Amino acid sequence: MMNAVIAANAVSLTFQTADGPVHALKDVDLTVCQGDFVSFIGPSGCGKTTFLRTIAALEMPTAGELMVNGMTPDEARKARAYGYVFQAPGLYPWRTIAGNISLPLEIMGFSKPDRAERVDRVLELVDLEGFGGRFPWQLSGGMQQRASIARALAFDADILLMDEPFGALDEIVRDRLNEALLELWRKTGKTIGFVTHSIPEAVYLSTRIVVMSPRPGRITRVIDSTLPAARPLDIRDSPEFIRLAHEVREALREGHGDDT
Amino acid sequence: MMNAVIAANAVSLTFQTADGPVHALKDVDLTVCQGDFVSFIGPSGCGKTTFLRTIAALEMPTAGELMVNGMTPDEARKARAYGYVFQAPGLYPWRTIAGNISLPLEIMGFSKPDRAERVDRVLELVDLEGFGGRFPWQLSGGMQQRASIARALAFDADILLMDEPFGALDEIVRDRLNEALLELWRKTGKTIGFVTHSIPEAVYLSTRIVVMSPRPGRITRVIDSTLPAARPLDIRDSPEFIRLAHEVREALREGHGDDT
Amino acid sequence: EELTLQLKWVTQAQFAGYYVALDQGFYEEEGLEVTIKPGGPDIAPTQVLAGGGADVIVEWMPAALAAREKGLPLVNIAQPFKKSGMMLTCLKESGITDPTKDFAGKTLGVWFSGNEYPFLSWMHTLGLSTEGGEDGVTVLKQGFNVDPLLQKQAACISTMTYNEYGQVLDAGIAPEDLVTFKYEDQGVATLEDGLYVLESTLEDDAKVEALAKFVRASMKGWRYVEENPDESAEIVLDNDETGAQTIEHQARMAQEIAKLTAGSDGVLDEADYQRTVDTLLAGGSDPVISKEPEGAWSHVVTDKAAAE
Amino acid sequence: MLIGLEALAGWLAILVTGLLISPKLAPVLLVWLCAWIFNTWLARFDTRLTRFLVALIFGLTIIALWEMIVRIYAIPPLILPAPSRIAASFVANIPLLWGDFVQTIVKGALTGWILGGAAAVLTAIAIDRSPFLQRGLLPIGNFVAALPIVGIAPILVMWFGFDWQSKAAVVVVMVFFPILVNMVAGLAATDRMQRDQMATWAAPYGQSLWKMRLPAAMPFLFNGLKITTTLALIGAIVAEFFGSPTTGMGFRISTAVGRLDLPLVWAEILVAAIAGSLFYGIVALIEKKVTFWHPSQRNQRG
Amino acid sequence: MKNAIPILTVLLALVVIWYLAAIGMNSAWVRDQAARAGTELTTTELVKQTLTLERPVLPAPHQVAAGLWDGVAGQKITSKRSLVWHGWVTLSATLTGFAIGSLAGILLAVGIVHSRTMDQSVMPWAVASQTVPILAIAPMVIVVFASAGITGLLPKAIIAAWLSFFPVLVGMVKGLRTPDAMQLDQMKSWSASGGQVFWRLRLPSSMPYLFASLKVGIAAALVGTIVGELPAGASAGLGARLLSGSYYGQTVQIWAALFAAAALAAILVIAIGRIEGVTLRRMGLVR
Ligand SMILES: Nc1ncnc2c1ncn2[C@@H]1O[C@H](COP(=O)(O)OP(=O)(O)OP(=O)(O)O)[C@@H](O)[C@H]1O
Ligand SMILES: Nc1ncnc2c1ncn2[C@@H]1O[C@H](COP(=O)(O)OP(=O)(O)OP(=O)(O)O)[C@@H](O)[C@H]1O
Ligand SMILES: Cc1ncc(C[n+]2csc(CCO)c2C)c(N)n1
Ligand SMILES: [Mg+2]
Ligand SMILES: [Mg+2]
Repeated sequence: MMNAVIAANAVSLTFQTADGPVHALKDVDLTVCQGDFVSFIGPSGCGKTTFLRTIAALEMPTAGELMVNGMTPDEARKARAYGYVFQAPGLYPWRTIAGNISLPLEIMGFSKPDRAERVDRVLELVDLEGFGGRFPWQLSGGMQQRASIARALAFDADILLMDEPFGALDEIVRDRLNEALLELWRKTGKTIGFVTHSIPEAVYLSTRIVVMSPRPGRITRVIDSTLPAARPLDIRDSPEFIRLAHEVREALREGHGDDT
Repeated sequence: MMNAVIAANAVSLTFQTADGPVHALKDVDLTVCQGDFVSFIGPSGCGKTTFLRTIAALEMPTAGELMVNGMTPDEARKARAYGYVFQAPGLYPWRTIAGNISLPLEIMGFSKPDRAERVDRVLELVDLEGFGGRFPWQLSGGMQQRASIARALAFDADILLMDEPFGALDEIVRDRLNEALLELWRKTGKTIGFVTHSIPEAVYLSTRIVVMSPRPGRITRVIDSTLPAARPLDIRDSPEFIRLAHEVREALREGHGDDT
Repeated sequence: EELTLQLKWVTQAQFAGYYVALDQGFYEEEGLEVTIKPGGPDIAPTQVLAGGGADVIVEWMPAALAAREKGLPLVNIAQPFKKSGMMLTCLKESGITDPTKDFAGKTLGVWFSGNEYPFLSWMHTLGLSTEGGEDGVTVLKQGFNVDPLLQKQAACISTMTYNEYGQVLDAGIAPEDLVTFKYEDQGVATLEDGLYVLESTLEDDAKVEALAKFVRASMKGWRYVEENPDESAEIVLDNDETGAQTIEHQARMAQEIAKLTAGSDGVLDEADYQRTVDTLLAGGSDPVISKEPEGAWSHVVTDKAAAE
Repeated sequence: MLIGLEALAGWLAILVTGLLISPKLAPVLLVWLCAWIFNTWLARFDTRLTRFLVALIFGLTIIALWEMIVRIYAIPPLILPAPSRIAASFVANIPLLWGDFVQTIVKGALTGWILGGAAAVLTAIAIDRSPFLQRGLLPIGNFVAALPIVGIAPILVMWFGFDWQSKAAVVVVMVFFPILVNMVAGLAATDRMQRDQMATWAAPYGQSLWKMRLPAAMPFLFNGLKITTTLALIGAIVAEFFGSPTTGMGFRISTAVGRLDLPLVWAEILVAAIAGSLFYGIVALIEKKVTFWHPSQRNQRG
Repeated sequence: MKNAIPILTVLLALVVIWYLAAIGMNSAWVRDQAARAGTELTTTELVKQTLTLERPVLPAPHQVAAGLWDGVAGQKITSKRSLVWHGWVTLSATLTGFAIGSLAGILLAVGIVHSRTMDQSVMPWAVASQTVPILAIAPMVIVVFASAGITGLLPKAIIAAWLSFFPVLVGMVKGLRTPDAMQLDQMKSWSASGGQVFWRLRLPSSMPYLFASLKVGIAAALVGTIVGELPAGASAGLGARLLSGSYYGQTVQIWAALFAAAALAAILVIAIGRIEGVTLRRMGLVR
């Protein structure tokens, strides 16, 4: 096995709620290697977000062992190993786009010229040159989402965790951002964890697709992609793609119980 | 031509805003016949919602002529010709699910036993038996959306207008509801106007697919479906389906300008 | 030497003697630096004195004796006001002519905050309950002004000869349309504006010395007021920070006040004191004071003032 | 843990400076410190019971400190009576206090509050359909609401007589505009989709008012009602300063000050505080029942 | 500006109602006076007299306007009869009290948001504190402070502060708690320190709430100051002016002082609104 960036060993997480315990994760085993692009897919409430948050040390597993870069997640967080993109853009309305992107940099103590340089670089990366001085609400939803991705990229964390970053976008814009994300991943060799509801998106982007199932939240299948590294958009009409998509759909349907 | 339920003739709608006029619709011509299932697809801001709202008399066209069942849209509205499903569930939080569904029935003056009977029927239709006594916020997003659809179905309007009703649902649930909707449409012969962002969804459901394009909002293509009336879910892996989807995607990409 | 005087009410000619003494430099001549603090509704001078906010206060004797019974050792050191200016003013149309018969069943306006004691004594001597009803009187807590009479919310209201009575006249009601009952004439008069200090103050000879100077200068002020009422009114007006007083009203007040201070050299007359105590002791079920007070007055200050 | 140490250092600093200012404060500070540490420990559990206990202990501590300070520094009761004396006066004067409570709070404040609230709600509904009236009335309403009641009170006493009616009138004036403003905002609080839904069902005005706008306005209305509970009490009490019969809390406070009966004054204040808290609490309870569906109520569990 | 016409219309209606009310309420007195004098009055005479009384039950709008004009423009600003002078006295105490109150409110809110113990202990009692009829015991407060040697502007300011701290506290607690879980998680994923979270997230997001409650707070502070001025009868300030007007039954003077106070409140609230506008625009929170 290559160097494991994320190693989950029988990880469980139970929330204590007023209506009794909720088993958000149960005995999850997963190893993610350097440079992997891992998609998490599964019905609502199967623990995708919870698992991503556990990796980022935003939740503590109640059982099992989880190591990131050979450290505990919390140490990795303090070592600033993560860039995290939340489902909604979550930009601060009182800061310009550039100000938003530079916020984590300020917090991490980057110097002023370094910040400016990085802000410019990531703005270009997400195709937002010239919009640095705007406020978030002056941008469309898609542009905001891109700014949010830029923010997570700015401090060059090795691990990028993205929770349904493109959920709210229309198909065409989504296609573009998918292409751009693949391009970025290829260029930087980051390790990416990506939550999505869309089967084509998962198949198109990933090197591995993790299919999850709810009650209790667990991994039911891990499908390794057989697609080549170079993926033009119309690869999605290829028989190989359709086969993979079909496989994922079947895996999903199996895990899909009598839920809502 | 069969009896036209909706007839739009050079309909235009311009919003006057602080930044100048916005041409949300420009010279839209469309005829929808009794029993048609028409999907509207197009990038964000191309006027899909606006067109649906205009049909439902929630907006007034600034030019052109629009007839519904041979009446003006407003007369049709007063004659309670529409069931309208908004993009978000929009349930009233102070009423139970059953109370929400029966609200339009109360307003339209249905008798109490009739209301109860109808509520039960539509709850079953959308797979929500036993949830009538819950409050909206006690249900998941998907269940709320189904309740909202049930509400629009309860009073048996001839025309059903649905604005991205399944946008917020995960793929599996969406598949189920797509099947159920097709089933309902086949059984009742309603005329349905359906806005979506998803190409597969549009192709799977519709008898006609209307592709729109923004600035100004207009119809760029109308594609008639060549799929048979009976559509099992795996029709989506058939070559005919893929061809249609491809055609729609190409049409979309043509109309997609330099937008964000 | 510094002294703070707390007045019983707002800046007006009722306190002209002190303002004149300040303005004409009478205090300064005695080597005193006097600060005059105006009072107001719901400022209880006794409480200010207890809290150490003043050295001397102007207070009415019933309130002072009541406070003494409550455990605040007040002592009267001088009595510039010889006569009482309190009266009850009624509209003639209310049909009241004889207090012993006509009050029953009527509504009467009374000041509270320690000014109600003479009224309560009077009603007790008349044998009238103050709880309302057929053969009692309904008491209304009179606010700041004479409106209850003008609006006919009360048959009679409390007035001072020098102040509120004038306001009633100013409002356009002729004296012929009014009936007045002076407490003085009803035999229930109690001593009004006197100067009071804490007992402990009198144990300090230096303080007594200063107070003597203060009383002497103040009485000089009062003499001046009696002789020059109009000029005194001007002085009062200059000291009024609200700017609400009018010269006409203050001039009349100064004249009326002069009638009350006339004949007083500042020395408390024991007979007057005894009459006040007797009236208060007769206060019925809820007596103002329950027993004969002791040591409630002292002549040391006035004696010393006269000695030099 | 680090934060705990920091806080401890802070408290020690307060302790030391306190002792430097006046060594007599030692027991006071000690009691305070003990209570605080106990409360900090208790607050961790965060259940309904401990929340209540924490608040209770805090209140009791304040009262204990008050008693201690009054005794240590021998503060004269004419300035600040000790809680024990206030309690004694409270117990001794219960019939009197009850009479005052009925006069001022039940007759004055409550009547006025109900009348003012009802008038405000009806006005809000009346002007809801007229943006013209709203635009004209609300700014003026804000101006009128800024009129200090102390100025209005003597006028209303002059108009409505010295009994409780004038107190109720003062309360009506005080509570009217805050409730009106909230209610107007509440009636506008439905979102566009909810209104559009009503339109697609061709609902007449009455139906959409009754079934949509009024329920949606409830959280706002209750916001206004809650704010105005304390306003109503203050208004009724203060108005008594400008003329009243010989009962009532404002009357009693001012006469008791004149008679130097400070424990009675504080007993009245205690009644006002208890009545005010109860009043607020009851309205909040009704709010909880009526607007159970609102997120602000739903999130308050546990 | 589109509000101007509706406001003027409503204003006009109010003035008309006011005139009618003035005629109605003052007529009893005029009739009484006529009866006492034994004269008959025609309707026009009656109306004319009701609107020109020296001590009306309800002064007519033009009388109040004249009183206001005389108080504001008819006197030297330093004169004790000038409403500007009295307004200034009230204003200075209001601002002092407001500063104390809002500072206390903000600091308490910061403590409450950061310490669970403070949240559970202080918050319920903050509500109870507002039910103490401070207005009713204002005279005592003044006396108690005087006994501690504090006189003049400060006791009034403290009453003002007592009334203004509560809205600021409530608004600020709400504001500091607006950042949602996601925004806090974001900060955590960047491993930001407590101070950084406060200065860069909580404080900026609380600004709209802060300003809304500052507006309520300053109006409350003004009421507090005016009440604090009442018992100190003969001193300066709009409250004293109100009181003395009331004491001498000068209704016109009361109403003039009343309107001056309301205008002062309006000006203060508008001033805060301006500061709010500038600040929020700088922060990009206004579109
Ligand atoms: N803080 C929490 N307290 C209690 N239960 C929680 C909490 N967070 C999540 N859960 C529960 O844990 C389960 C997993 O939630 P999670 O958000 O990880 O699902 P998900 O797969 O991301 O779903 P979705 O696709 O809807 O985002 C759900 O049942 C959820 O209700
Ligand atoms: N009330 C309005 N006032 C001004 N402009 C409006 C209004 N409603 C819609 N628009 C504008 O009209 C255009 C069409 O809007 P519409 O909501 O119909 O788009 P849509 O196709 O439904 O987009 P989406 O997929 O994002 O829902 C957009 O540019 C929008 O900004
Ligand atoms: C609320 C109120 N309390 C007491 C008085 C009585 N008072 C105090 S000093 C004084 C002398 C006359 O000016 C009078 C009558 C009042 N007027 N208003
Ligand atoms: Mg999720
Ligand atoms: Mg839309």
